[in-house]
Amino acid sequence: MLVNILIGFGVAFFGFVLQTSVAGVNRKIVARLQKRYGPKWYQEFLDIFKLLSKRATSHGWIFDFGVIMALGGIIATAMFMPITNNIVAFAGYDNFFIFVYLLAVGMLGMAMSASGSGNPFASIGVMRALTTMLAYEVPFMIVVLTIIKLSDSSSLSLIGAFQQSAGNNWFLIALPLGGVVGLISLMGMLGKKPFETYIAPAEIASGPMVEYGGKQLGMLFIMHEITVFIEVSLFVHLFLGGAENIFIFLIKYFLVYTALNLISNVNGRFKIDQVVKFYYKWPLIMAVTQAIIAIYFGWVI
Amino acid sequence: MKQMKLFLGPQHPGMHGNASVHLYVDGDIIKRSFLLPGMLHRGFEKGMERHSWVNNISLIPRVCVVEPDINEMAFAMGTEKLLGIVVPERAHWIRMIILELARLSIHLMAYGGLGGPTGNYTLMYHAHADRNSILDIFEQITGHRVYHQYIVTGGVRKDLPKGIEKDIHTFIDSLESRYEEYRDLGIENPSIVARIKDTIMLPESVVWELGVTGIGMRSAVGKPYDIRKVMPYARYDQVDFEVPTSDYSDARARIDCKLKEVIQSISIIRQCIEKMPLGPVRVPLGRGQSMRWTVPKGYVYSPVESSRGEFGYYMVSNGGTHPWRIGVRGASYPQGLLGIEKYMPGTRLDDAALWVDTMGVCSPEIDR
Amino acid sequence: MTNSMSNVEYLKGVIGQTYKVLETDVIDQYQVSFVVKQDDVLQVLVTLKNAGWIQMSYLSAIDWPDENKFEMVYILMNWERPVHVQVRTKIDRNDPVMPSIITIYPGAKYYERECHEFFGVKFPGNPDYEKQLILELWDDMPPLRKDFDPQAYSDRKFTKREYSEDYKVLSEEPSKKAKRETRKERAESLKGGPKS
Amino acid sequence: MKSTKFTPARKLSKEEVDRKWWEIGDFFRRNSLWMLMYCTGCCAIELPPAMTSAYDMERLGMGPMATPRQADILLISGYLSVKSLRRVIYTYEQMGEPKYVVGLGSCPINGGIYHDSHAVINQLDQYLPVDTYVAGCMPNTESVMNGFVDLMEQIRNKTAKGWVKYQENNEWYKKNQKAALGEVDVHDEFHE
Repeated sequence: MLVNILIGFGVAFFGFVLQTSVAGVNRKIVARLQKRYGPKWYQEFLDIFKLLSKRATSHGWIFDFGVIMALGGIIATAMFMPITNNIVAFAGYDNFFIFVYLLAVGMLGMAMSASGSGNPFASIGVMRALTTMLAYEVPFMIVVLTIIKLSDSSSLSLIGAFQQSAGNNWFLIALPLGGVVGLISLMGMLGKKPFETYIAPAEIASGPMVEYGGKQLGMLFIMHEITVFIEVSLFVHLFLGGAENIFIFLIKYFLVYTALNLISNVNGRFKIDQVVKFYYKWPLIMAVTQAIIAIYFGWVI
Repeated sequence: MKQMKLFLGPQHPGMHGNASVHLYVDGDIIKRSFLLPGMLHRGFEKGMERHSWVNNISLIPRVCVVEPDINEMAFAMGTEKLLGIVVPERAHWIRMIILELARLSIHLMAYGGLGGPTGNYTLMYHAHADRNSILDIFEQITGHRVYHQYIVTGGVRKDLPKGIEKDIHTFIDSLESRYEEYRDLGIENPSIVARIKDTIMLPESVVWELGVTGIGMRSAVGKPYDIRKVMPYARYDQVDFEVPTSDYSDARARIDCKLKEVIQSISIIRQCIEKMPLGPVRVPLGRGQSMRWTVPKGYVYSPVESSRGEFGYYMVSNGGTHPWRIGVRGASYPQGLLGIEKYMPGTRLDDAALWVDTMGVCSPEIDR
Repeated sequence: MTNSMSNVEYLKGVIGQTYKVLETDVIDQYQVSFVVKQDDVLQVLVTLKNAGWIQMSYLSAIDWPDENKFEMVYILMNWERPVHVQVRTKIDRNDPVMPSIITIYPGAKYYERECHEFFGVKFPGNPDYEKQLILELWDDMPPLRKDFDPQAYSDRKFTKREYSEDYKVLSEEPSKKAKRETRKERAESLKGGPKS
Repeated sequence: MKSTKFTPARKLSKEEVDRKWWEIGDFFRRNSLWMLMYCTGCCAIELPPAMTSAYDMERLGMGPMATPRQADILLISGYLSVKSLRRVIYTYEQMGEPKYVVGLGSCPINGGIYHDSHAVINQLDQYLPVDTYVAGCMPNTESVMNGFVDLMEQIRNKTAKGWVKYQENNEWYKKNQKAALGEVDVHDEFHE
């Protein structure tokens, strides 16, 4: 059991290092898109450690406690994340629904903390974040339930292994409509443009993060990196057939994140009502169509 | 319902320049709003009275930070009217090149500024990269990147450097070749169109009520009301150009007009380089020390077409070495103050920064 | 725009026939200035607006302390007949009151507010002309009046940087000094304009 | 005692440990300077070229930040009117320590071209502790970038102690602020 917990922390730490490096490399790639040279690839690490080295301002105990709760919740979520078929900290407990519920703990912690700061921009940002969550969860859930139905399992590593055993017939290809919905929902989860509405520096001054500085912001950054790791890994396991070994995982992870980042950087930002309308229109229709086609007609490529 | 008070600025990434918009919001809808100007006030009109006419040449470009050349042009034209100077032919053409390059620069900056409120930072980076090439050309011509002090009373400070035509041609060719790319990245981009289409309207009645000029007016009224056309200065009557108009003034139409003006400016620069005669570029303003240079009595209003509309200097001389009074008509004064008070309420909080941006509110010329 | 001189004639006809114009000045083909009496200003503006001068470009005041007057300036623009019109009038400097024109040109609201702030002219009819706009917690006379000295105000309020003696002017010989003095006097004498 | 590999390390005093940590922190801080997007004056127009592809300050790890809590550098870009100064002081006091102030242009140094204006303060370091000045009206982008590199060098040499000065001489700064501004706090009701 203790070994499992240690492996779990190892996974969370691996996720943090991986995502922070990938994000740093991505900053360089995006800089090239914008005709710039870009920062060092380890700039994200410098930023985070710099924030941790600064003095912090507190706005009451809810503010501080919420940050710790968010970080703790996210680390706890990451501990369950399988990396390859074999590297799983708690084998048999890597159920999809565990991630859904545990992710909410982190999000709630952040929402609580941001509201505790008392800044109106933070409350608006939290409200927008929760609304966005409500918007992308519905189509995403429908597609994931279809996958669970098809693969007769809700364990991530088993879903991954199922796709590998089916001759690498990934669900991104097998369920093309669902794959697109998954990608769009992933963009919403990661807060990429055009669904970046709850950060929106030009409208609400970076939304929930408006009052954070110093150590709290550093912790939020760590939390953000691990959250991104969880969400992108979810996508890799659900739609891209998991990974037999760690290199395949790294390649898939990097490609998914970079592709989304590049799409994000040539787009503008929707308004919050446009985000909700968008998700409840095409992705929802596509998800439902996909579910009907796949489950009732059994048409899977 | 309880209204919540929010501040858009002065320290806010959505606000260009140091001004503050106070918003009272109910949910997401703005119920009451007003601009709090004055953070950039530095007593310009008083300062100009305290400097002699010649010294003012170095002071005036600083009125409007982003577009200093129109200030120089308005001031030079005003003093020339008072003094009755005839400017040499070549100086007129050089002035037009400078003004149109400045217009390109500010339009690129404003178009890149669209990237801020809508979140497309790639657009901003590309536009600023091109603007920087214009600044380099300015540095070659005038020796300064931003405040040029190049258009002076009686002409321009010195002739164009040799071979600058080639640089200008290279730049405008490359800009023109990427025009479609800019459109695709900005106003043809579906995620941005969703933000700017059919919102932030500026109907014709509002235009006449507020006194909005420039692109805001032309895109609402649909007529080429451009000072360069209706009361041409320099040699604008000798070049061919169109004034882009529209009669449906949403945010997108305004930005569209702005982009079309870029093409017109490029064509004007080409014609200027082609038609520019040789000759002197400046008439000397009398002998002796420049501090003793006096300007005859008179009242004159000298308007020029800036990128945001009619920009004018009201100049009063009592015949001395110092101006008696200089008033600055900021082009964005009407929409910046009364427009925000009257017509921003009703839009959504998301659009507040976009409203300020697409209406072209420029705080330094409001505060002075 | 070929008939631009006729625009000026048209404008002269519109104003000159009905009102007593104290002084008309045609600056060029695109600009005319009229000096009218204070009581006529609102009527003149209404007439001009009906004649097509629907845009108010600028409103401000000029301080003439020697005559003890403020001169109000209204600049109007008609885009169909492109002529800028200056309408000027002189009002008393000790008790400067000028009726507001926001019923004619609503865009004048903030110009009037600014004018009150910088000159102290009162605009009855404008609901909040007395509020501060640009200055904040101002504690002196309105700053654009001629008898306000910003240098003195700045010296009084803001600390100046003191430089060490190394940066002193080296040419302190008496002959150069005297020359400088005379030059300065001459410049000062010209500053106020020719004495009438 | 002869020092060997196995000699236990000398126990560091608390100050020395603090200093070590501080040096490590300084390494991170100077390589990741976030500046506040507060354009107080006209020198802000040279910041976009510095930020974007021409000079790309992200190479140095610098970037614009949305709120004062997140930022490390307060850029005073150009002249400061009294109205701005009130907001700048308010902003500065919100920033998390360590924090640095960079004054761009001649106006924060001695008033520059607005030395006789009734609305512009003349000397910024009377009211806020300034770490680096960049002279010029307006300073070229090169000099702006150079100013930032200077600030990094100062952080390395532990001379960028403006925020410590502000804490220690707080009364002196407050007195100066009060003398120039009358009332330092910002009230929204000023204009309503």
